[in-house]
Amino acid sequence: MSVLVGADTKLVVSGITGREGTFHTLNNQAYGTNVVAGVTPGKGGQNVEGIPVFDTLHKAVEETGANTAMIFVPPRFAADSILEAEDAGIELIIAITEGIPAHDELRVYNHIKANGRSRLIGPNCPGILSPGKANVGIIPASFFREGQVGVVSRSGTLTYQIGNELAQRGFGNSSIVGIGGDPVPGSNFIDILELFENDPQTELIVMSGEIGGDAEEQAAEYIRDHVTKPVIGYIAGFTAPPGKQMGHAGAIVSGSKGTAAAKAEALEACGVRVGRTPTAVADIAAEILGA
Amino acid sequence: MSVLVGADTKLVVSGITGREGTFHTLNNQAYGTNVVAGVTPGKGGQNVEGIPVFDTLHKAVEETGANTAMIFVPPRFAADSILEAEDAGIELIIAITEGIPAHDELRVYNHIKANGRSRLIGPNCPGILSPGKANVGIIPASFFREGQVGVVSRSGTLTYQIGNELAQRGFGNSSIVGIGGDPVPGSNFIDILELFENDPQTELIVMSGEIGGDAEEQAAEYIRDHVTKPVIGYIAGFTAPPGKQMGHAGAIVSGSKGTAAAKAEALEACGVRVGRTPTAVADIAAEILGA
Amino acid sequence: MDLLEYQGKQLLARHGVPVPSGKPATTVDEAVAAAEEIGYPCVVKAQVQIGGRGKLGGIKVAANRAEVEEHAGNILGMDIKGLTVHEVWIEEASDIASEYYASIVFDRSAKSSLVMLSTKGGMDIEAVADEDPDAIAHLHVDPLLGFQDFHGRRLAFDAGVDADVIRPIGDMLAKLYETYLEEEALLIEVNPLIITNDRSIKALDAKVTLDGNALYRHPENAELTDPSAEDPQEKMAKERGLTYVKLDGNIGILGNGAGLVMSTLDVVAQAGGAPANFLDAGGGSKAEAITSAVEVILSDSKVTAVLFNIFGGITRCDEVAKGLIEAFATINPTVPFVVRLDGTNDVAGRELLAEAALPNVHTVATMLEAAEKVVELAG
Amino acid sequence: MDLLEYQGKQLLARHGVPVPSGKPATTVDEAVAAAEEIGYPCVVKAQVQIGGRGKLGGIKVAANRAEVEEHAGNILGMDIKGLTVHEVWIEEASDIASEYYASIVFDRSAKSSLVMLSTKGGMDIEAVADEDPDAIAHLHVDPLLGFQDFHGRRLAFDAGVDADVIRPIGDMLAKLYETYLEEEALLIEVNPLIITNDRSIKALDAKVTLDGNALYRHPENAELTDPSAEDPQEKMAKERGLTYVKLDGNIGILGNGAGLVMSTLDVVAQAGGAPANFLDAGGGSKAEAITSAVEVILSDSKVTAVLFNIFGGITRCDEVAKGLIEAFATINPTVPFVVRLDGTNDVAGRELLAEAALPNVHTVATMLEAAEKVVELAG
Repeated sequence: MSVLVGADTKLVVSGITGREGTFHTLNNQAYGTNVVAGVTPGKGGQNVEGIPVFDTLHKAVEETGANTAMIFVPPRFAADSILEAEDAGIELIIAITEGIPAHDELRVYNHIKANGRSRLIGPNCPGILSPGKANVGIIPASFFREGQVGVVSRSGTLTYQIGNELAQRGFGNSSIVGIGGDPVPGSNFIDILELFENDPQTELIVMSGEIGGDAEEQAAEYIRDHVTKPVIGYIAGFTAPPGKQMGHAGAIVSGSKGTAAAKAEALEACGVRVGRTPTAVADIAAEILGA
Repeated sequence: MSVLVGADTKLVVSGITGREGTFHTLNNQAYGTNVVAGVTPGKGGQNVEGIPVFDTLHKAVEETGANTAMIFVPPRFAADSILEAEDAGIELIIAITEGIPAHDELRVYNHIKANGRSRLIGPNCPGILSPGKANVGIIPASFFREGQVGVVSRSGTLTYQIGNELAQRGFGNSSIVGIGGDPVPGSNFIDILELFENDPQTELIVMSGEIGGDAEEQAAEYIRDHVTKPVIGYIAGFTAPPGKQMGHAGAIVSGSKGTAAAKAEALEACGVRVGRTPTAVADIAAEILGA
Repeated sequence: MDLLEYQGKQLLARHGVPVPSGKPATTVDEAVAAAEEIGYPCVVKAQVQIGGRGKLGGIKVAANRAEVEEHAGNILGMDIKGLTVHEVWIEEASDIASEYYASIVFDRSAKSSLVMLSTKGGMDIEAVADEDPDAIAHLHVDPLLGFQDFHGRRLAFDAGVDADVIRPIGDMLAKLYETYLEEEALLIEVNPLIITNDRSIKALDAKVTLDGNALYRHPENAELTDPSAEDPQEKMAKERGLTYVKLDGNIGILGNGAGLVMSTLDVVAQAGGAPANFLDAGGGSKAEAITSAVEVILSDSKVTAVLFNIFGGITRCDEVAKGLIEAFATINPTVPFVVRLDGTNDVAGRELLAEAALPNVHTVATMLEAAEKVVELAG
Repeated sequence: MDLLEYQGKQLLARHGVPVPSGKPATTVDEAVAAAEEIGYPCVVKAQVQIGGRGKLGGIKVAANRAEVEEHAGNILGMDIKGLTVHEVWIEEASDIASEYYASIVFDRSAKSSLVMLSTKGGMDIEAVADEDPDAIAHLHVDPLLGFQDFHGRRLAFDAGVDADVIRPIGDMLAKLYETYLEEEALLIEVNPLIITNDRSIKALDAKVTLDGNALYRHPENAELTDPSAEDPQEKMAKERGLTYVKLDGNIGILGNGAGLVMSTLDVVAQAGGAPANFLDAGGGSKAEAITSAVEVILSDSKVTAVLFNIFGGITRCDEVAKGLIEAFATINPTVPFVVRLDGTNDVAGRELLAEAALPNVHTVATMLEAAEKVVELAG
């Protein structure tokens, strides 16, 4: 097993004909992901290396039965593409696009939640990799192999770093889920922790957070109350100065709220061991799993 | 038993200090309805014959535990009052106000439905009477007594007419529910039929419709599939000329759709007996209940 | 409230929907002046709220001043399916490469708004719907989310519009939706929506229905009138805030509540009578409103008897009685009245009538009895 | 993007929020000209994005031309908590009967917008929140429904505003929300919101943060600048589209992805080093972006060593290597570089670097090793 993406994934890519869209779609396909369709308005009837392209997501779903959408369009079109995927009945929408306006995200989040039909991962996320099964997004899959550690992270490249540290110790992953660093992520730590808790393949969960917001604090309480599997935490941004925005819209600290130290404390208070470096995370994993 | 309003009703009246608001609130209270509060912005702290008035619905709920709201404000303020009641956590909102703009109704309906916290009856409805227990609205209660016939109707005065015809034959009512004649009623026939089906006091249901829309046609199929109790139908507007609007926003016929004849046929096709006059409805009731 | 073609197009234009330029005219001189300003060829279009005016000679192209004079002269005053043309719209002539159809409908049944698009415009869309339903692309828009770009794209691709107008059509649908929402319309129908030879798009005709309940928020729309559409009695009733619909019979009907009035019409018809009107005095009517309503009913000379059928809830029967007594004092009706009063303050109302002992006013106990009595008296 | 006080107030004014009239000035002469136009008394206000400027002499009332000259002369160029005042705002003086507080915050945690109102305005609202939390009325607005009249009423009654301004305050909150939504703000804070002696209300100060990601939809807002707020390196990086934050140390840091860069800062700090900056080259950086980023990092003269920490996903390691090679060709850096490349095309990237054999560039295998090496080299 794995979570969210796997053998049952039938992927449609919104923005398939863009340079990056094509590159990563073909990467995902080469990895073994079942890519059934792409969407680019006005390019319906064409194909990308044999993957049929449609004008609308509805048509793509109708013709191919796609159940998962990857959004790879520029920020100004991304909210519309996500809503289109939701309207077309897609169950899992993975939005890679970075830089979507915050009010667009707010509207999209609340609409999707009100309807309760789709799950959104991202935006501004690296996607989801279930090693050995499917890769949807931009995670460099060759660094990871199948195993028992589930990883959920707000940051893309940091996820690779942690996954890589684990790999060097010989641990593989059930799934690696990047939830994205934006102000209003479609799914939060808790949503993914719940999935890993219920996934038989996952024996250990690594949760990688960063400064800003209170998603880690909320997750800490959830872990204490609902997660029986061991969880290792990591928080980036101990050296971030208050009030400064560090790249991610998420990575901003105001006052004592949302600092790395406060988050690490909150996690530890709920029984989660926190590694201070990616390497330390792997050390703790080795201790728990006995490598 | 009865449906929607009864001994557990704790009523707050929005617009209690208006002329009609006061008149009908006191009527309802005199009938035995537990009127716990009124709301008129700026008149908080006053009272209407001992009923405390609050500035906001939230305050009224906080202080009195009101669970039912009656909306008696002018049309331009009514949508806002309904939304306020919903936001304040009121379970049952009964909107008497006539003349609310259709787009306001659309927005209100969809918002309430998306949240799933409150039930809205009306707008443009006479309210709900559960004889012997509680009266919320403008139904002249003295004409009705407790009994086994549940009545649901799109029209106010026509409801009284039918209830009165039944009363003259000696039948009382479990509840009389006016769902209103507006384009977007908060609750439809089906919602109320379901309640009557599950109400032990109700042995017979009278459903009074009118031309326009397809609520009666939808209800007919619902009755066929889900209602085991006998239902008598009535449709007003056999003599209405096509294309003319007859008062209610609901009462407009276009082409053959939504005509009284088409509705009566649809009901009969689903096993519902339809009386051609209010008197005929009472005749059929007498036949079924054996008066 | 239904708008005339040109009123609807001017409304659309305010929201950025491209429409041909034009001017309204109520006289031949105004028509000529408008045409001189617009240039030739131009089109003279009868402004009446009814379909098929083109086939009946209500739309004519004019190549010059003389033709405008001729066509405007013919069309103004023309009878089109029972409506008299009081106004024409003088419009620049448009060249047409394709005719599409677009509409937005307030869908009561779905509790949302239905947007439709078809490349089979310029004809009766109901015929298209019957014969080739797939030719009409349609979707519902969630009122809380509003019209999104993907809605426009999806409609355009599904309808199969020409590739070069996919985006402009989507933009136009977005503007139509904006108009629909901001002006609180219940219907916006553009048929035809044309593509010109230079590939621009325009709303060539428009049917717009506004929500009368929302007009207080749109004072400029509230002032729009259609001189051709209103019957004198209906106009009089509207001015008095009464809901009145004229019918063909001779029995005047007054009731409270649309449902009860409709039911009254039905019962009168079943008793063999022919109602002269639908008149809903409304909830909570005061005496003056009743007096005023009697005047409206009696202004129809065909009326030979009047039925009052009141079941008071918010309406109080004593007010109704007072209104009727006042009507006798001021307008002295000569036709018989049948009055049935039940509901709030009915005893007081019946007592007032009994005291007043109005000539030829018959009080009855039930609706059925009332219907039978009035049919008998109407003759 | 944070706006200066006067930029924020002008934005609010565009949406009908009443604000005192005023003019910005960057020189004493401009300030005097503005004051002459506005009249006396007027207020000279330092335009810097930091609280507490009043206590530090950044806000002065001027009764006449000479006082404007004096105050503007003192305030322009003044240092307020490390920020140099480049601009003042000359504003008509307002009389103040009451000072309230109003704000709208984009609440990430609640996934909706938080609206707050308090009668304890004019002071540090965080202190009010700590000492007397009930003094701040607040509620969340459902983004799909939007701000309703009842929200305004509820806030006004809950906050206990004076009875005569219940409705005006509600209207103002509605306008603030409109501004917040239409301008795509993340924060609008009005403190104080004043009631004048003649009972009108005004936004006397405003703190507005706009969403940088949405500026493409608001070109007029994108042009607003704050000359006082930007560090030269940060400005240079911004112009080049890089996310750069200046820090106090001597180790230049370049990475891809905010999380990885923050983690790199942490690991360098744990290894005993002091980072000079945060620089996220972003996803999918091409060689030119890397070259450009090296320039930005090295423009800070404190930098004695640079660490590249790349784990390529959408970023390709060969592009990073090419960018670094190009940087050596054009700007010839004199400080040592430590480079760690993993991820997409990492083998190709490492090969390119090996071939180039750049002077004093050290390739290492892991992040931890990289941190230790750069700390050692930075001295």
